[in-house]
Amino acid sequence: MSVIVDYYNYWVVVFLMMAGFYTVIAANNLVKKIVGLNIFQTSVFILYISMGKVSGGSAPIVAEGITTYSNPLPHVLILTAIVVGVATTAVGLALVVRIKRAYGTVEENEFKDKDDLI
Amino acid sequence: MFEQHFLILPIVLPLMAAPLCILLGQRQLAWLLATLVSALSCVISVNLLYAALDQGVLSYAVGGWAAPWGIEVRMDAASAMVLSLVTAISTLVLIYAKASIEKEIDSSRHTLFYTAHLLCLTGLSGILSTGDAFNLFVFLEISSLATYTLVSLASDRRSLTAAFRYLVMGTIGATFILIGVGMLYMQTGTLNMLDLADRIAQSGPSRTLNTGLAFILVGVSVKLALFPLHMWLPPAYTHSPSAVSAFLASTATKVAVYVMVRFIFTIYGVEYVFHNMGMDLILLLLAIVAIFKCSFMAMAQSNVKTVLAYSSVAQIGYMILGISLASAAGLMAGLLHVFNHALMKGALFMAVGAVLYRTGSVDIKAFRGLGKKMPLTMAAFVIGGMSIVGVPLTAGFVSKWYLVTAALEQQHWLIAFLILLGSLLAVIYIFRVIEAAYLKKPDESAASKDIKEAPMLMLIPMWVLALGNIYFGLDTTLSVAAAESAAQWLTQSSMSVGGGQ
Amino acid sequence: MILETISNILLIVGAFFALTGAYGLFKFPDFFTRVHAASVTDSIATILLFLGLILRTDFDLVAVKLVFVLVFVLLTSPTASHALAKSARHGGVATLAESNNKDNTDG
Amino acid sequence: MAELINLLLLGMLAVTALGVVFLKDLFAVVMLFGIYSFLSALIFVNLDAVDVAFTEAAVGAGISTVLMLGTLSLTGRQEKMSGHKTLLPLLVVVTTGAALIYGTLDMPPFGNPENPVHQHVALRYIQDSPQEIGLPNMVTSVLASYRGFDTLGETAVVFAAAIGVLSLLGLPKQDRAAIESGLESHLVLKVVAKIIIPLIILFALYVQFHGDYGPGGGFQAGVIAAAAIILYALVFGLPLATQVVQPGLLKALAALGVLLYAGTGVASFFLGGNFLDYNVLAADPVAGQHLGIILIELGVGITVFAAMLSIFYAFASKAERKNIQ
Repeated sequence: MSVIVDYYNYWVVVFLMMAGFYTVIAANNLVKKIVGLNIFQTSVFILYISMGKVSGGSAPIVAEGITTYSNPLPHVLILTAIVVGVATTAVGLALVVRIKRAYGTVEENEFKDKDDLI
Repeated sequence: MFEQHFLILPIVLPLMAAPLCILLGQRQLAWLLATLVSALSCVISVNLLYAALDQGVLSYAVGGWAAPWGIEVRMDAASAMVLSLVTAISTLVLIYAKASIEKEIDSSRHTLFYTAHLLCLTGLSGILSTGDAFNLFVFLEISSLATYTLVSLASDRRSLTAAFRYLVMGTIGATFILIGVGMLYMQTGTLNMLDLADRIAQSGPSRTLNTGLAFILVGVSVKLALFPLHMWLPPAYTHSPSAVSAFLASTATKVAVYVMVRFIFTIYGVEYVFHNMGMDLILLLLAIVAIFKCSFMAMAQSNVKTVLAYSSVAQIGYMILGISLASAAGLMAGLLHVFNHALMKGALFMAVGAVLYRTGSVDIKAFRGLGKKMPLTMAAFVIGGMSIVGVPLTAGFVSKWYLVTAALEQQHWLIAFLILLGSLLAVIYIFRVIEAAYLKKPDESAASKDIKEAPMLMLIPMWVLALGNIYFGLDTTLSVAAAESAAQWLTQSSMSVGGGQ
Repeated sequence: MILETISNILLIVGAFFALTGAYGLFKFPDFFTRVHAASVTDSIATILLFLGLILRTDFDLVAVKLVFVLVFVLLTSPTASHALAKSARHGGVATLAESNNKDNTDG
Repeated sequence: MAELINLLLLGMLAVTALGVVFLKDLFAVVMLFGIYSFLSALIFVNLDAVDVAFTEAAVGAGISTVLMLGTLSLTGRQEKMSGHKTLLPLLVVVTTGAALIYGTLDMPPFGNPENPVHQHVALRYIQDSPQEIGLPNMVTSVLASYRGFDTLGETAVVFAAAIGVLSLLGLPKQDRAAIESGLESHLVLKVVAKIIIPLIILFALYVQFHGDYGPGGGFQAGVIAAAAIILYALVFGLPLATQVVQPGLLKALAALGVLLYAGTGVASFFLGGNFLDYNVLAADPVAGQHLGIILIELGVGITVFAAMLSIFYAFASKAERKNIQ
């Protein structure tokens, strides 16, 4: 029982990550691949934030009467990672727009019929 | 007064030059600035290399905060060696790029090309210098984003799909590394590499650390295109502009190899990775499969850039093979091959780029008769090709020699034999191109008659690298000393940490 | 004490309206009635919930911030509903009455 | 109670993620992703990460979703076929998931204050940073000072993304003839937009300069300010927006922000400190830290604002051109 209380958070996060990961590698549409990538990354963010939580703690902003704070370091790391994520998303979507213009399609299986693999 | 800041300058200089390029807005000025900054970084890096060989390790606390609370920039022989290599190649590629991109990239995007190149250089220098596991991820992403841009700059539409595939796989790899670093942090509470090594040695193996290692290794393997995660590399190298292919082939994957070395030897330690988890066998098998599968793939291609791209994946196999031997000699051979392979692939891709510049094609048919029309370019190609094969008196021979010696040192006769057999395959795919250039008759159409030698700005960097192949094949003092000291430093620190258990 | 009771009542009623809004969003038959249900959540439920929350503060900076948020939501949410409905109309989505008429004439 | 809310939110996340996997309507998929982002922002609040929640809501649910919708308008909203190769991906995913579950089994338990994560490096941030840096928001202290080098890298990433998108899509040309566009008939929208756009910009400034004391900072402020202009462009049309905030200016601003950040670091060289050492920027170390953090947060804010807005411009200009054709 205590195993479940201790780890349920991580297990759900693993499920979410894998849902995103599956979407990236199995989706046929390039936009959906990017959405999957985002879901994958967001789930990893939840993993990091989960490890920074202290039961009974509060947000790491100094306030009177509070002695237990959650760990600020994972928050900082994830702030950076979120920015990296949106940067990748923007470039990826720009590529999708260009691919649509150059090939007329964004469906992966339709490329294989033409001259390129993706 | 800047000596104590030398460690950070190879990162900060290109980082500040990149936005300056945008502000200058004029492509000639941007080129000049980028080349100068890159050359300056190179001078500083070589300086650092000598300092690192002298003093062992250099450290710099960014923001004045001591590690592990702040981010530390650390330089030892291994990082200084690869950093000197990367900055040197970057400078040569920038000189080469000026002429090369004229024909391959729309002129309105030249400033963006130089900016992206500088950002990529920033990222690579950052990866090589940092002593912090998360900071490494950030710089990895800077270099990756810049790389996706660089690949997609070519006017060929296939560069778009190549860049997209690279982006998806690269981001998955980076996210895997992020998961792995998270697991490390979760178990140790720190991100500084040395501190991590101490705490992993204290706590001993655990499932979380094992999983973390697995994820980091898979993530890095995507970045360094280890078979079977190499699928992004051939299209990316084939369809990107020649200057970009030359730069990426000789730096990006090399830096990824360095990251793998860092995680295996500095953070986890040989004991943990190879003895407890048995990673050496997996890496060894993948490396050998990579050498053979991709050498055969290289033989079947008609696009010379694709030939070279598959050859890169095969050569990466040699580097990983050296690492997987788990000995100082093997690691040293691996690092030496990192250095030498950068020289040969740089020269080869530059030669192919020059052919593209003059003939407009990189198909093997376009090479027919070029031995007479572009003698200097093809001579550089031959030197680079011989180096890949491992002909004596070239740099490639030196690293293959050390690799075979390292394998024999551990009585791995079969591995030594396979390394030699792999070189034989390289003879075949390189010789196909050389045969076309020197032995086949050119087609006598009107267009092919005015093919001339490549312009000076392309020939000079190409020949610097080609001569580098010969120089480091004859005089091995610097490269071998650097690789040896790097390997000793890495295995020693890893052993001493392992011994602390 | 009294404040807390009032706050509780406000919060419960607010939550009730939020729930009905969500329920309506699923149950109502066409686009426009659904927008109507959704805007119940935006307006009355938001007002009640925020008032309930304000009563729970010490009437300090937090209360002021809550008032700001409330004003902002009251400005934007109805506008969003309006824009939705108008675009739907513009794009040719028929109301319930219209589609009924159409069915009758067709039949 | 907090655990219960957490569990509920995680459940909703799981449902949303499944929706993304199985739905074929890409518009719905993108909307579900926005919801996914919002839900994870709620989880972040519940797990005490207010700064992260703020950013996730602004970026994931805001900018990313807008960009995805913009892409959809150009590429079509239906995924034509899927499941052309489900077995291998499923195998890969199950293996990876199994490896992760295996890894979790001896992880430090969730929320336990004895975990190594809370015992080592983080202690100094929590105990000493209010004195060393002088700011109540520890996240800002760590972000801008202890790990300021990471944040410099992050700014460079945003800049790199802007460069990438510009090289792929290009910036819109200023076209005075096309000024009469936008949502002409939506009078209510126009009036309300006029009221709230100044408020949004005011809020962005508040977030920018209050980030030292509460949640917020340069990144969030930059995104919010960009959102204000994006709203303007949506309601009044892209050509008018490019008159107000010119694309060329944005390019320069994005570069200037990076230079401001790195320049602050270099200034420390000349004052005798290490790179990004703010202690030397003023006579008193704490005052120096404060000055340094304000400067670099400003750099981050400027770059993020300019980069996000030029990325939006690039996407929007492609959409507009398509509509005209």
